Amino acid sequence: MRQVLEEVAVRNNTDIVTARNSVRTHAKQIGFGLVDQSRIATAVSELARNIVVYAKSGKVEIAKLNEDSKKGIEVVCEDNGPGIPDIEQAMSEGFTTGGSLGMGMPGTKKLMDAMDVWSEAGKGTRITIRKFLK
Amino acid sequence: MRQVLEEVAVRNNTDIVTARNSVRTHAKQIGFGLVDQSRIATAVSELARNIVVYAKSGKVEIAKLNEDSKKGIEVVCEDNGPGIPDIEQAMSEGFTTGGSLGMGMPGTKKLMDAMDVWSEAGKGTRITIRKFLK
Amino acid sequence: MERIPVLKISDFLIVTIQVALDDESALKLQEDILEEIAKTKAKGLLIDITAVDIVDSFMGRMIRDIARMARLMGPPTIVVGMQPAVAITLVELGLKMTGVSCALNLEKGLLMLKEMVEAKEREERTLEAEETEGYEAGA
Amino acid sequence: MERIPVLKISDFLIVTIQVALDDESALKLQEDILEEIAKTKAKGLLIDITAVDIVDSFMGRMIRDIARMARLMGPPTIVVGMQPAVAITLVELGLKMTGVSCALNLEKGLLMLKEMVEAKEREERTLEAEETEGYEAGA
Ligand SMILES: Nc1ncnc2c1ncn2[C@@H]1O[C@H](COP(=O)(O)OP(=O)(O)O)[C@@H](O)[C@H]1O
Ligand SMILES: Nc1ncnc2c1ncn2[C@@H]1O[C@H](COP(=O)(O)OP(=O)(O)O)[C@@H](O)[C@H]1O
Repeated sequence: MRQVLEEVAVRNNTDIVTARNSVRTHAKQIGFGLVDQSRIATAVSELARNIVVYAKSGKVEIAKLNEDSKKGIEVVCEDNGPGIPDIEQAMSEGFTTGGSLGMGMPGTKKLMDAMDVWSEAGKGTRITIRKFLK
Repeated sequence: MRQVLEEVAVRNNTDIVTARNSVRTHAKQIGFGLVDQSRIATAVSELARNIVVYAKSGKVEIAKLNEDSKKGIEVVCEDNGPGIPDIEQAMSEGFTTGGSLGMGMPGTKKLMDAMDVWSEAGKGTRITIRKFLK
Repeated sequence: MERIPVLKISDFLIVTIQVALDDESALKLQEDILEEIAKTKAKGLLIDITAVDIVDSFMGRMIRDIARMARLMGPPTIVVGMQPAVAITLVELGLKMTGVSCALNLEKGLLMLKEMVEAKEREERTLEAEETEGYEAGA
Repeated sequence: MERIPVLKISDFLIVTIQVALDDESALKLQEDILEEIAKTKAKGLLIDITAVDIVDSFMGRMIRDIARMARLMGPPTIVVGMQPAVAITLVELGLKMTGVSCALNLEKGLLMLKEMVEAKEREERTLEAEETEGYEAGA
Protein backbone atom coordinates (compact mmCIF):
# COMPACT_ATOMS: atom_id res chain seq x y z
CA MET A 1 0.00 0.00 0.00
CA ARG A 2 1.22 3.45 -0.90
CA GLN A 3 -0.31 6.33 0.97
CA VAL A 4 0.38 9.93 -0.08
CA LEU A 5 1.11 12.00 3.02
CA GLU A 6 1.84 15.43 1.62
CA GLU A 7 2.64 17.39 -1.49
CA VAL A 8 4.94 20.39 -1.38
CA ALA A 9 5.08 22.90 -4.23
CA VAL A 10 8.66 23.89 -5.00
CA ARG A 11 9.29 27.25 -6.64
CA ASN A 12 11.95 28.99 -4.57
CA ASN A 13 14.64 28.73 -1.90
CA THR A 14 12.19 28.77 0.94
CA ASP A 15 10.26 25.86 -0.54
CA ILE A 16 13.43 23.79 -0.48
CA VAL A 17 13.56 24.29 3.28
CA THR A 18 9.84 23.49 3.61
CA ALA A 19 10.19 20.32 1.54
CA ARG A 20 13.11 18.94 3.51
CA ASN A 21 11.52 19.76 6.86
CA SER A 22 8.23 18.09 5.88
CA VAL A 23 10.02 14.99 4.70
CA ARG A 24 11.98 14.86 7.92
CA THR A 25 8.83 15.05 10.01
CA HIS A 26 7.10 12.31 8.03
CA ALA A 27 10.19 10.11 8.09
CA LYS A 28 10.25 10.42 11.86
CA GLN A 29 6.56 9.52 12.15
CA ILE A 30 7.05 6.51 9.91
CA GLY A 31 9.66 5.33 12.36
CA PHE A 32 13.04 6.24 10.93
CA GLY A 33 15.89 7.00 13.32
CA LEU A 34 17.83 10.26 13.45
CA VAL A 35 20.48 9.25 10.94
CA ASP A 36 17.96 8.02 8.36
CA GLN A 37 15.87 11.16 8.90
CA SER A 38 18.94 13.20 8.11
CA ARG A 39 19.79 11.08 5.04
CA ILE A 40 16.27 11.31 3.61
CA ALA A 41 15.82 15.02 4.30
CA THR A 42 19.22 15.80 2.82
CA ALA A 43 18.45 13.80 -0.33
CA VAL A 44 15.18 15.68 -0.77
CA SER A 45 16.97 18.97 -0.22
CA GLU A 46 19.33 18.14 -3.10
CA LEU A 47 16.50 17.18 -5.46
CA ALA A 48 14.30 20.13 -4.51
CA ARG A 49 17.18 22.51 -5.15
CA ASN A 50 17.67 20.97 -8.59
CA ILE A 51 14.00 21.66 -9.34
CA VAL A 52 14.43 25.33 -8.43
CA VAL A 53 17.76 25.72 -10.22
CA TYR A 54 17.15 23.71 -13.39
CA ALA A 55 13.37 23.61 -13.82
CA LYS A 56 12.23 26.74 -11.97
CA SER A 57 9.29 24.97 -10.34
CA GLY A 58 7.87 21.56 -9.56
CA LYS A 59 6.64 19.53 -6.64
CA VAL A 60 7.71 17.03 -4.03
CA GLU A 61 5.27 14.26 -3.10
CA ILE A 62 5.86 12.38 0.13
CA ALA A 63 4.31 8.91 0.51
CA LYS A 64 4.35 6.11 3.05
CA LEU A 65 5.09 2.61 1.82
CA ASN A 66 3.25 0.01 3.79
CA GLU A 67 3.71 -3.33 2.04
CA ASP A 68 3.79 -6.43 4.17
CA SER A 69 7.38 -7.07 3.22
CA LYS A 70 8.67 -3.51 2.90
CA LYS A 71 7.72 -0.49 4.93
CA GLY A 72 9.27 2.87 4.38
CA ILE A 73 9.08 6.22 2.63
CA GLU A 74 8.86 7.20 -1.01
CA VAL A 75 9.43 10.72 -2.28
CA VAL A 76 8.68 11.76 -5.84
CA CYS A 77 10.34 14.97 -7.08
CA GLU A 78 8.74 16.13 -10.29
CA ASP A 79 9.02 19.08 -12.65
CA ASN A 80 8.09 20.17 -16.17
CA GLY A 81 11.53 21.64 -16.80
CA PRO A 82 13.99 21.03 -19.63
CA GLY A 83 14.76 17.45 -18.62
CA ILE A 84 18.12 15.76 -18.22
CA PRO A 85 19.67 14.88 -21.60
CA ASP A 86 22.12 12.29 -20.30
CA ILE A 87 21.01 10.69 -17.06
CA GLU A 88 24.12 8.58 -16.64
CA GLN A 89 26.26 11.68 -16.88
CA ALA A 90 24.04 13.55 -14.43
CA MET A 91 24.43 10.67 -11.98
CA SER A 92 28.21 10.82 -12.07
CA GLU A 93 30.09 12.67 -9.41
CA GLY A 94 31.29 16.16 -10.26
CA PHE A 95 29.12 16.56 -13.34
CA THR A 96 27.21 19.83 -13.28
CA THR A 97 25.74 22.23 -15.80
CA GLY A 98 25.08 24.72 -13.04
CA GLY A 99 28.59 25.51 -11.87
CA SER A 100 28.00 23.84 -8.51
CA LEU A 101 29.47 20.68 -7.02
CA GLY A 102 27.75 18.05 -9.16
CA MET A 103 27.14 16.06 -6.03
CA GLY A 104 23.36 16.20 -5.63
CA MET A 105 22.31 13.32 -7.87
CA PRO A 106 25.09 10.82 -7.04
CA GLY A 107 24.88 11.87 -3.38
CA THR A 108 21.13 11.24 -3.26
CA LYS A 109 21.68 7.76 -4.68
CA LYS A 110 24.17 7.00 -1.91
CA LEU A 111 21.88 8.25 0.86
CA MET A 112 18.77 6.33 -0.27
CA ASP A 113 17.97 2.65 -0.78
CA ALA A 114 16.56 3.18 -4.26
CA MET A 115 16.49 5.95 -6.86
CA ASP A 116 14.68 6.01 -10.21
CA VAL A 117 15.22 8.81 -12.67
CA TRP A 118 12.79 9.46 -15.50
CA SER A 119 13.39 12.37 -17.80
CA GLU A 120 12.43 13.47 -21.28
CA ALA A 121 13.83 16.45 -23.13
CA GLY A 122 11.43 19.37 -23.02
CA LYS A 123 8.94 17.44 -20.89
CA GLY A 124 10.52 17.35 -17.49
CA THR A 125 12.07 15.15 -14.85
CA ARG A 126 10.63 12.78 -12.28
CA ILE A 127 12.90 11.32 -9.64
CA THR A 128 11.59 8.71 -7.22
CA ILE A 129 13.58 7.84 -4.13
CA ARG A 130 12.85 5.24 -1.46
CA LYS A 131 14.14 4.29 1.93
CA PHE A 132 12.96 1.21 3.83
CA LEU A 133 12.69 0.56 7.53
CA LYS A 134 15.19 -2.04 8.60
CA MET B 1 15.11 45.90 -22.36
CA ARG B 2 18.79 45.51 -23.10
CA GLN B 3 20.90 48.64 -23.18
CA VAL B 4 24.51 48.55 -24.37
CA LEU B 5 26.64 50.59 -21.99
CA GLU B 6 30.12 50.20 -23.40
CA GLU B 7 32.30 48.26 -25.76
CA VAL B 8 35.93 47.56 -24.95
CA ALA B 9 38.37 46.41 -27.62
CA VAL B 10 40.60 43.63 -26.31
CA ARG B 11 43.99 43.16 -27.95
CA ASN B 12 46.54 43.07 -25.13
CA ASN B 13 47.22 42.75 -21.41
CA THR B 14 46.31 46.33 -20.67
CA ASP B 15 42.92 45.91 -22.33
CA ILE B 16 42.15 43.04 -19.94
CA VAL B 17 42.58 45.49 -17.07
CA THR B 18 40.47 48.12 -18.84
CA ALA B 19 37.71 45.62 -19.56
CA ARG B 20 37.44 44.36 -15.99
CA ASN B 21 37.56 47.86 -14.53
CA SER B 22 34.83 49.08 -16.88
CA VAL B 23 32.64 46.14 -16.05
CA ARG B 24 33.16 46.74 -12.37
CA THR B 25 32.15 50.38 -12.66
CA HIS B 26 29.02 49.54 -14.62
CA ALA B 27 28.10 46.72 -12.25
CA LYS B 28 28.34 49.18 -9.39
CA GLN B 29 26.14 51.71 -11.15
CA ILE B 30 23.56 49.06 -11.94
CA GLY B 31 23.37 48.40 -8.23
CA PHE B 32 25.48 45.32 -7.53
CA GLY B 33 27.16 45.04 -4.14
CA LEU B 34 30.91 44.69 -3.59
CA VAL B 35 30.97 40.91 -3.75
CA ASP B 36 28.99 40.70 -6.98
CA GLN B 37 31.12 43.48 -8.47
CA SER B 38 34.16 41.37 -7.69
CA ARG B 39 32.56 38.20 -9.12
CA ILE B 40 31.51 39.89 -12.36
CA ALA B 41 34.79 41.75 -12.91
CA THR B 42 36.79 38.61 -12.21
CA ALA B 43 34.72 36.57 -14.66
CA VAL B 44 35.27 39.19 -17.36
CA SER B 45 38.98 39.24 -16.59
CA GLU B 46 39.13 35.48 -17.23
CA LEU B 47 37.26 35.73 -20.53
CA ALA B 48 39.15 38.79 -21.75
CA ARG B 49 42.43 37.03 -21.05
CA ASN B 50 41.25 34.05 -23.09
CA ILE B 51 40.57 36.39 -26.00
CA VAL B 52 44.12 37.75 -25.83
CA VAL B 53 45.74 34.35 -25.30
CA TYR B 54 43.71 32.19 -27.70
CA ALA B 55 42.25 34.59 -30.27
CA LYS B 56 44.72 37.52 -30.19
CA SER B 57 41.93 40.10 -30.30
CA GLY B 58 38.25 40.63 -29.81
CA LYS B 59 35.85 42.75 -27.83
CA VAL B 60 33.85 42.91 -24.64
CA GLU B 61 30.37 44.40 -24.77
CA ILE B 62 28.77 45.48 -21.50
CA ALA B 63 24.99 45.79 -21.37
CA LYS B 64 22.36 46.54 -18.76
CA LEU B 65 19.38 44.21 -18.52
CA ASN B 66 16.25 45.99 -17.51
CA GLU B 67 13.35 43.56 -17.84
CA ASP B 68 10.46 43.95 -15.44
CA SER B 69 11.23 40.62 -13.87
CA LYS B 70 15.00 40.53 -14.14
CA LYS B 71 17.42 43.39 -13.84
CA GLY B 72 21.12 42.89 -14.11
CA ILE B 73 24.18 42.93 -16.31
CA GLU B 74 25.09 41.07 -19.47
CA VAL B 75 28.59 40.91 -20.87
CA VAL B 76 29.35 39.49 -24.31
CA CYS B 77 32.96 38.48 -24.97
CA GLU B 78 33.53 37.93 -28.66
CA ASP B 79 36.42 37.12 -30.95
CA ASN B 80 37.19 35.87 -34.48
CA GLY B 81 39.81 33.44 -33.25
CA PRO B 82 40.19 29.71 -33.86
CA GLY B 83 37.11 28.76 -31.84
CA ILE B 84 36.74 26.09 -29.17
CA PRO B 85 36.54 22.59 -30.70
CA ASP B 86 34.98 20.88 -27.65
CA ILE B 87 33.03 23.25 -25.44
CA GLU B 88 32.17 20.68 -22.80
CA GLN B 89 35.86 19.89 -22.41
CA ALA B 90 36.74 23.59 -22.21
CA MET B 91 34.15 24.00 -19.47
CA SER B 92 35.63 21.25 -17.33
CA GLU B 93 37.98 22.10 -14.54
CA GLY B 94 41.67 21.80 -15.24
CA PHE B 95 41.38 21.54 -19.02
CA THR B 96 43.75 23.90 -20.80
CA THR B 97 45.55 24.09 -24.13
CA GLY B 98 47.48 27.10 -22.89
CA GLY B 99 49.49 25.56 -20.08
CA SER B 100 47.64 27.58 -17.48
CA LEU B 101 45.22 26.52 -14.77
CA GLY B 102 42.19 25.63 -16.92
CA MET B 103 40.06 27.42 -14.40
CA GLY B 104 38.83 30.43 -16.37
CA MET B 105 35.81 28.90 -18.13
CA PRO B 106 34.46 26.71 -15.27
CA GLY B 107 35.30 29.46 -12.79
CA THR B 108 33.34 32.03 -14.78
CA LYS B 109 30.33 29.75 -14.78
CA LYS B 110 30.49 29.48 -11.00
CA LEU B 111 30.78 33.23 -10.50
CA MET B 112 27.89 34.19 -12.79
CA ASP B 113 24.18 33.34 -12.86
CA ALA B 114 24.20 32.30 -16.51
CA MET B 115 26.80 31.55 -19.19
CA ASP B 116 26.26 30.73 -22.86
CA VAL B 117 29.11 29.63 -25.06
CA TRP B 118 28.89 29.77 -28.83
CA SER B 119 31.86 28.76 -30.90
CA GLU B 120 32.61 27.59 -34.41
CA ALA B 121 35.93 26.28 -35.67
CA GLY B 122 37.76 28.95 -37.64
CA LYS B 123 35.02 31.49 -37.05
CA GLY B 124 35.45 32.47 -33.44
CA THR B 125 33.92 32.39 -30.01
CA ARG B 126 31.13 34.34 -28.36
CA ILE B 127 30.55 33.94 -24.64
CA THR B 128 27.61 35.65 -22.99
CA ILE B 129 27.46 35.92 -19.21
CA ARG B 130 24.73 37.35 -17.02
CA LYS B 131 24.25 38.27 -13.41
CA PHE B 132 20.92 39.39 -11.98
CA LEU B 133 20.17 41.75 -9.11
CA LYS B 134 18.63 39.83 -6.23
CA MET C 1 15.12 36.00 4.48
CA GLU C 2 16.69 34.93 7.75
CA ARG C 3 19.49 37.05 9.15
CA ILE C 4 21.92 35.34 11.51
CA PRO C 5 23.74 37.57 14.01
CA VAL C 6 27.53 37.62 14.02
CA LEU C 7 28.76 38.36 17.56
CA LYS C 8 32.17 39.50 18.68
CA ILE C 9 33.26 38.07 22.01
CA SER C 10 36.71 39.17 23.10
CA ASP C 11 38.88 38.51 20.04
CA PHE C 12 36.57 36.04 18.35
CA LEU C 13 33.58 36.15 16.08
CA ILE C 14 30.87 33.72 17.13
CA VAL C 15 28.12 32.70 14.73
CA THR C 16 25.31 30.49 15.96
CA ILE C 17 23.06 29.05 13.30
CA GLN C 18 19.74 28.35 14.95
CA VAL C 19 17.24 28.34 12.10
CA ALA C 20 16.95 26.34 8.92
CA LEU C 21 18.80 28.52 6.44
CA ASP C 22 17.65 28.83 2.86
CA ASP C 23 20.34 29.15 0.20
CA GLU C 24 20.07 32.91 -0.17
CA SER C 25 20.30 33.52 3.58
CA ALA C 26 23.29 31.20 3.72
CA LEU C 27 25.12 33.22 1.09
CA LYS C 28 24.21 36.44 2.87
CA LEU C 29 25.61 35.01 6.09
CA GLN C 30 28.83 34.19 4.31
CA GLU C 31 29.20 37.81 3.21
CA ASP C 32 28.23 39.15 6.62
CA ILE C 33 30.83 37.05 8.38
CA LEU C 34 33.66 38.10 6.08
CA GLU C 35 32.71 41.75 6.36
CA GLU C 36 32.66 41.45 10.15
CA ILE C 37 36.12 39.92 10.07
CA ALA C 38 37.40 42.92 8.13
CA LYS C 39 35.56 45.38 10.36
CA THR C 40 36.27 43.92 13.78
CA LYS C 41 39.76 42.55 13.04
CA ALA C 42 38.74 39.36 14.81
CA LYS C 43 41.49 36.82 15.41
CA GLY C 44 39.36 33.75 15.00
CA LEU C 45 35.94 32.58 13.84
CA LEU C 46 33.69 30.02 15.50
CA ILE C 47 30.58 28.66 13.80
CA ASP C 48 28.16 26.80 16.05
CA ILE C 49 25.88 24.37 14.18
CA THR C 50 24.57 22.49 17.23
CA ALA C 51 21.00 23.38 16.28
CA VAL C 52 21.32 22.49 12.61
CA ASP C 53 19.80 19.11 11.82
CA ILE C 54 20.08 19.08 8.02
CA VAL C 55 23.24 19.98 6.16
CA ASP C 56 23.02 19.29 2.44
CA SER C 57 25.77 19.79 -0.12
CA PHE C 58 24.95 23.47 -0.50
CA MET C 59 25.07 24.24 3.19
CA GLY C 60 28.06 21.97 3.73
CA ARG C 61 29.93 23.69 0.98
CA MET C 62 29.01 27.07 2.40
CA ILE C 63 30.41 26.19 5.81
CA ARG C 64 33.56 24.83 4.22
CA ASP C 65 33.95 27.88 2.00
CA ILE C 66 33.54 30.29 4.90
CA ALA C 67 36.48 28.57 6.59
CA ARG C 68 38.54 28.82 3.42
CA MET C 69 37.60 32.43 2.77
CA ALA C 70 38.27 33.49 6.36
CA ARG C 71 41.69 31.91 6.15
CA LEU C 72 42.54 33.99 3.10
CA MET C 73 41.83 37.06 5.19
CA GLY C 74 43.72 35.71 8.19
CA PRO C 75 41.58 34.28 11.00
CA PRO C 76 41.33 30.52 11.47
CA THR C 77 37.84 29.01 11.73
CA ILE C 78 36.38 26.26 13.85
CA VAL C 79 33.01 24.55 13.39
CA VAL C 80 31.43 23.22 16.57
CA GLY C 81 28.49 21.02 17.45
CA MET C 82 27.97 19.00 14.30
CA GLN C 83 25.35 16.36 15.11
CA PRO C 84 26.35 12.71 14.58
CA ALA C 85 23.57 12.24 12.00
CA VAL C 86 24.76 15.28 10.07
CA ALA C 87 28.36 14.11 10.12
CA ILE C 88 27.31 10.67 8.83
CA THR C 89 25.19 12.19 6.07
CA LEU C 90 27.91 14.58 4.92
CA VAL C 91 30.50 11.84 4.67
CA GLU C 92 28.09 9.50 2.84
CA LEU C 93 27.10 12.32 0.50
CA GLY C 94 30.77 12.59 -0.40
CA LEU C 95 31.39 16.22 0.50
CA LYS C 96 35.03 16.92 1.17
CA MET C 97 35.35 19.13 4.21
CA THR C 98 39.12 19.25 4.00
CA GLY C 99 40.57 22.15 5.87
CA VAL C 100 37.65 22.59 8.23
CA SER C 101 38.57 22.20 11.90
CA CYS C 102 35.80 20.88 14.13
CA ALA C 103 35.15 20.54 17.84
CA LEU C 104 32.42 18.88 19.88
CA ASN C 105 30.99 21.94 21.53
CA LEU C 106 31.37 25.66 22.09
CA GLU C 107 33.64 25.27 25.09
CA LYS C 108 36.08 22.89 23.41
CA GLY C 109 35.87 24.93 20.25
CA LEU C 110 36.88 28.14 21.99
CA LEU C 111 39.84 26.46 23.62
CA MET C 112 40.91 24.97 20.31
CA LEU C 113 40.46 28.24 18.48
CA LYS C 114 42.71 29.98 20.99
CA GLU C 115 45.39 27.43 20.36
CA MET C 116 44.91 27.71 16.61
CA VAL C 117 45.39 31.45 16.76
CA GLU C 118 48.55 30.96 18.77
CA ALA C 119 49.80 28.22 16.53
CA LYS C 120 49.06 30.16 13.39
CA GLU C 121 52.57 31.55 13.29
CA ARG C 122 53.87 28.04 13.00
CA GLU C 123 51.41 27.34 10.20
CA GLU C 124 54.03 27.39 7.47
CA ARG C 125 55.28 23.90 8.14
CA THR C 126 51.86 22.34 8.49
CA LEU C 127 50.74 23.78 5.20
CA GLU C 128 53.82 22.49 3.54
CA ALA C 129 53.14 19.01 4.81
CA GLU C 130 49.53 19.15 3.75
CA GLU C 131 50.48 20.29 0.32
CA THR C 132 52.67 17.31 -0.33
CA GLU C 133 49.76 15.09 0.64
CA GLY C 134 47.70 16.60 -2.15
CA TYR C 135 45.75 18.68 0.28
CA GLU C 136 42.79 20.54 -1.17
CA ALA C 137 41.98 24.21 -1.60
CA GLY C 138 42.16 27.13 0.59
CA ALA C 139 41.87 26.21 4.20
CA MET D 1 53.90 48.69 -17.82
CA GLU D 2 53.41 49.26 -14.11
CA ARG D 3 56.40 48.79 -11.86
CA ILE D 4 55.69 48.00 -8.21
CA PRO D 5 58.42 48.95 -5.73
CA VAL D 6 59.89 46.26 -3.50
CA LEU D 7 60.99 47.88 -0.22
CA LYS D 8 63.33 46.50 2.39
CA ILE D 9 62.38 47.45 5.93
CA SER D 10 64.71 46.03 8.55
CA ASP D 11 64.91 42.34 7.67
CA PHE D 12 61.76 42.18 5.58
CA LEU D 13 60.76 42.86 2.03
CA ILE D 14 57.47 44.73 1.80
CA VAL D 15 55.53 44.84 -1.44
CA THR D 16 52.39 46.97 -1.63
CA ILE D 17 50.28 46.45 -4.71
CA GLN D 18 48.34 49.64 -5.23
CA VAL D 19 47.48 49.64 -8.90
CA ALA D 20 45.56 47.23 -11.09
CA LEU D 21 48.33 45.02 -12.42
CA ASP D 22 48.26 43.69 -15.94
CA ASP D 23 49.60 40.17 -16.46
CA GLU D 24 52.98 41.27 -17.74
CA SER D 25 53.56 43.64 -14.83
CA ALA D 26 52.51 40.89 -12.45
CA LEU D 27 55.11 38.54 -13.87
CA LYS D 28 57.73 41.27 -13.75
CA LEU D 29 56.88 41.87 -10.09
CA GLN D 30 57.32 38.18 -9.39
CA GLU D 31 60.81 38.32 -10.88
CA ASP D 32 61.68 41.54 -9.09
CA ILE D 33 60.68 40.10 -5.74
CA LEU D 34 62.70 36.94 -6.15
CA GLU D 35 65.73 38.93 -7.27
CA GLU D 36 65.40 41.23 -4.28
CA ILE D 37 65.22 38.24 -1.96
CA ALA D 38 68.49 36.95 -3.38
CA LYS D 39 70.12 40.37 -3.34
CA THR D 40 69.04 41.66 0.04
CA LYS D 41 69.04 38.36 1.93
CA ALA D 42 65.68 39.34 3.36
CA LYS D 43 64.36 37.02 6.05
CA GLY D 44 60.70 37.41 5.23
CA LEU D 45 58.34 38.70 2.56
CA LEU D 46 55.10 40.60 3.07
CA ILE D 47 52.71 41.30 0.22
CA ASP D 48 50.03 43.88 0.96
CA ILE D 49 46.97 43.57 -1.28
CA THR D 50 44.66 45.85 0.72
CA ALA D 51 44.17 48.08 -2.32
CA VAL D 52 43.55 45.26 -4.77
CA ASP D 53 39.88 44.83 -5.56
CA ILE D 54 40.02 42.25 -8.35
CA VAL D 55 42.08 39.07 -8.12
CA ASP D 56 41.44 36.70 -11.00
CA SER D 57 42.96 33.25 -11.46
CA PHE D 58 46.10 34.71 -13.04
CA MET D 59 46.77 37.20 -10.28
CA GLY D 60 45.76 34.72 -7.57
CA ARG D 61 48.10 32.14 -8.97
CA MET D 62 50.87 34.69 -9.16
CA ILE D 63 50.49 35.64 -5.50
CA ARG D 64 50.41 31.99 -4.52
CA ASP D 65 53.44 31.20 -6.65
CA ILE D 66 55.46 34.08 -5.21
CA ALA D 67 54.84 32.64 -1.74
CA ARG D 68 55.84 29.16 -2.89
CA MET D 69 58.93 30.35 -4.74
CA ALA D 70 60.08 32.59 -1.90
CA ARG D 71 59.81 29.65 0.46
CA LEU D 72 62.01 27.56 -1.81
CA MET D 73 64.60 30.30 -1.52
CA GLY D 74 64.13 30.53 2.23
CA PRO D 75 62.00 33.44 3.43
CA PRO D 76 58.45 32.80 4.54
CA THR D 77 55.78 34.96 2.93
CA ILE D 78 52.64 36.49 4.27
CA VAL D 79 49.82 38.06 2.28
CA VAL D 80 47.92 40.78 4.10
CA GLY D 81 44.74 42.77 3.58
CA MET D 82 42.73 40.54 1.26
CA GLN D 83 39.30 42.13 0.93
CA PRO D 84 36.24 40.03 1.84
CA ALA D 85 34.88 40.23 -1.71
CA VAL D 86 38.19 39.04 -3.12
CA ALA D 87 38.38 36.12 -0.66
CA ILE D 88 34.85 35.07 -1.62
CA THR D 89 35.58 35.30 -5.33
CA LEU D 90 38.83 33.35 -5.13
CA VAL D 91 37.27 30.47 -3.19
CA GLU D 92 34.22 30.35 -5.47
CA LEU D 93 36.50 30.43 -8.50
CA GLY D 94 38.14 27.32 -7.08
CA LEU D 95 41.72 28.55 -6.84
CA LYS D 96 43.80 26.58 -4.38
CA MET D 97 45.79 28.92 -2.18
CA THR D 98 47.37 26.17 -0.11
CA GLY D 99 50.63 27.21 1.41
CA VAL D 100 49.84 30.92 1.50
CA SER D 101 49.75 32.44 4.97
CA CYS D 102 47.43 35.38 5.39
CA ALA D 103 46.80 38.13 7.89
CA LEU D 104 44.20 40.85 8.22
CA ASN D 105 46.48 43.87 7.95
CA LEU D 106 50.05 45.10 7.79
CA GLU D 107 50.45 45.28 11.55
CA LYS D 108 49.23 41.75 12.25
CA GLY D 109 51.12 40.50 9.21
CA LEU D 110 54.43 41.91 10.41
CA LEU D 111 53.97 40.37 13.85
CA MET D 112 53.14 37.02 12.34
CA LEU D 113 56.00 37.19 9.89
CA LYS D 114 58.42 37.89 12.73
CA GLU D 115 57.25 34.81 14.56
CA MET D 116 57.39 32.74 11.41
CA VAL D 117 60.97 33.80 10.81
CA GLU D 118 61.90 33.05 14.42
CA ALA D 119 60.22 29.65 14.31
CA LYS D 120 62.07 28.87 11.11
CA GLU D 121 65.43 29.87 12.55
CA ARG D 122 64.85 27.80 15.68
CA GLU D 123 64.08 24.85 13.55
CA GLU D 124 67.08 25.27 11.31
CA ARG D 125 69.34 25.40 14.34
CA THR D 126 67.83 22.19 15.64
CA LEU D 127 68.21 20.46 12.31
CA GLU D 128 71.78 21.63 11.98
CA ALA D 129 72.61 20.32 15.40
CA GLU D 130 70.99 16.99 14.66
CA GLU D 131 72.44 16.39 11.24
CA THR D 132 76.11 16.97 10.79
CA GLU D 133 76.20 15.91 7.16
CA GLY D 134 73.93 15.29 4.20
CA TYR D 135 71.63 18.10 5.23
CA GLU D 136 69.50 19.30 2.33
CA ALA D 137 68.22 22.82 1.85
CA GLY D 138 64.66 24.06 1.99
CA ALA D 139 63.23 23.25 5.41
N1 LIG E 1 15.34 18.64 -12.25
C1 LIG E 1 16.29 18.75 -13.19
N2 LIG E 1 16.02 19.24 -14.43
C2 LIG E 1 16.97 19.35 -15.36
N3 LIG E 1 18.26 19.00 -15.17
C3 LIG E 1 18.62 18.52 -13.97
C4 LIG E 1 17.68 18.37 -12.92
N4 LIG E 1 18.33 17.85 -11.85
C5 LIG E 1 19.60 17.68 -12.22
N5 LIG E 1 19.80 18.08 -13.49
C6 LIG E 1 21.07 18.02 -14.26
O1 LIG E 1 21.93 17.09 -13.64
C7 LIG E 1 23.18 17.71 -13.29
C8 LIG E 1 23.76 17.08 -12.05
O2 LIG E 1 22.97 17.38 -10.92
P1 LIG E 1 23.58 17.28 -9.46
O3 LIG E 1 24.36 16.01 -9.35
O4 LIG E 1 22.48 17.49 -8.48
O5 LIG E 1 24.65 18.43 -9.37
P2 LIG E 1 24.49 20.01 -9.44
O6 LIG E 1 23.08 20.34 -9.06
O7 LIG E 1 25.50 20.52 -8.45
O8 LIG E 1 24.82 20.40 -10.84
C9 LIG E 1 22.82 19.17 -13.16
O9 LIG E 1 23.96 19.99 -13.32
C10 LIG E 1 21.79 19.35 -14.26
O10 LIG E 1 22.42 19.48 -15.51
N1 LIG F 1 38.30 32.70 -26.79
C1 LIG F 1 38.79 31.45 -26.98
N2 LIG F 1 39.15 31.02 -28.22
C2 LIG F 1 39.63 29.78 -28.40
N3 LIG F 1 39.79 28.88 -27.42
C3 LIG F 1 39.45 29.23 -26.17
C4 LIG F 1 38.93 30.53 -25.88
N4 LIG F 1 38.65 30.58 -24.55
C5 LIG F 1 38.98 29.39 -24.04
N5 LIG F 1 39.46 28.57 -25.01
C6 LIG F 1 39.89 27.16 -24.84
O1 LIG F 1 39.32 26.64 -23.63
C7 LIG F 1 40.36 26.17 -22.77
C8 LIG F 1 39.96 26.36 -21.31
O2 LIG F 1 39.90 27.73 -20.98
P1 LIG F 1 40.01 28.18 -19.46
O3 LIG F 1 39.11 27.32 -18.66
O4 LIG F 1 39.78 29.64 -19.40
O5 LIG F 1 41.47 27.81 -19.01
P2 LIG F 1 42.88 28.35 -19.50
O6 LIG F 1 42.64 29.71 -20.11
O7 LIG F 1 43.69 28.40 -18.24
O8 LIG F 1 43.40 27.35 -20.48
C9 LIG F 1 41.57 26.94 -23.18
O9 LIG F 1 42.77 26.27 -22.82
C10 LIG F 1 41.39 27.03 -24.70
O10 LIG F 1 41.77 25.83 -25.31
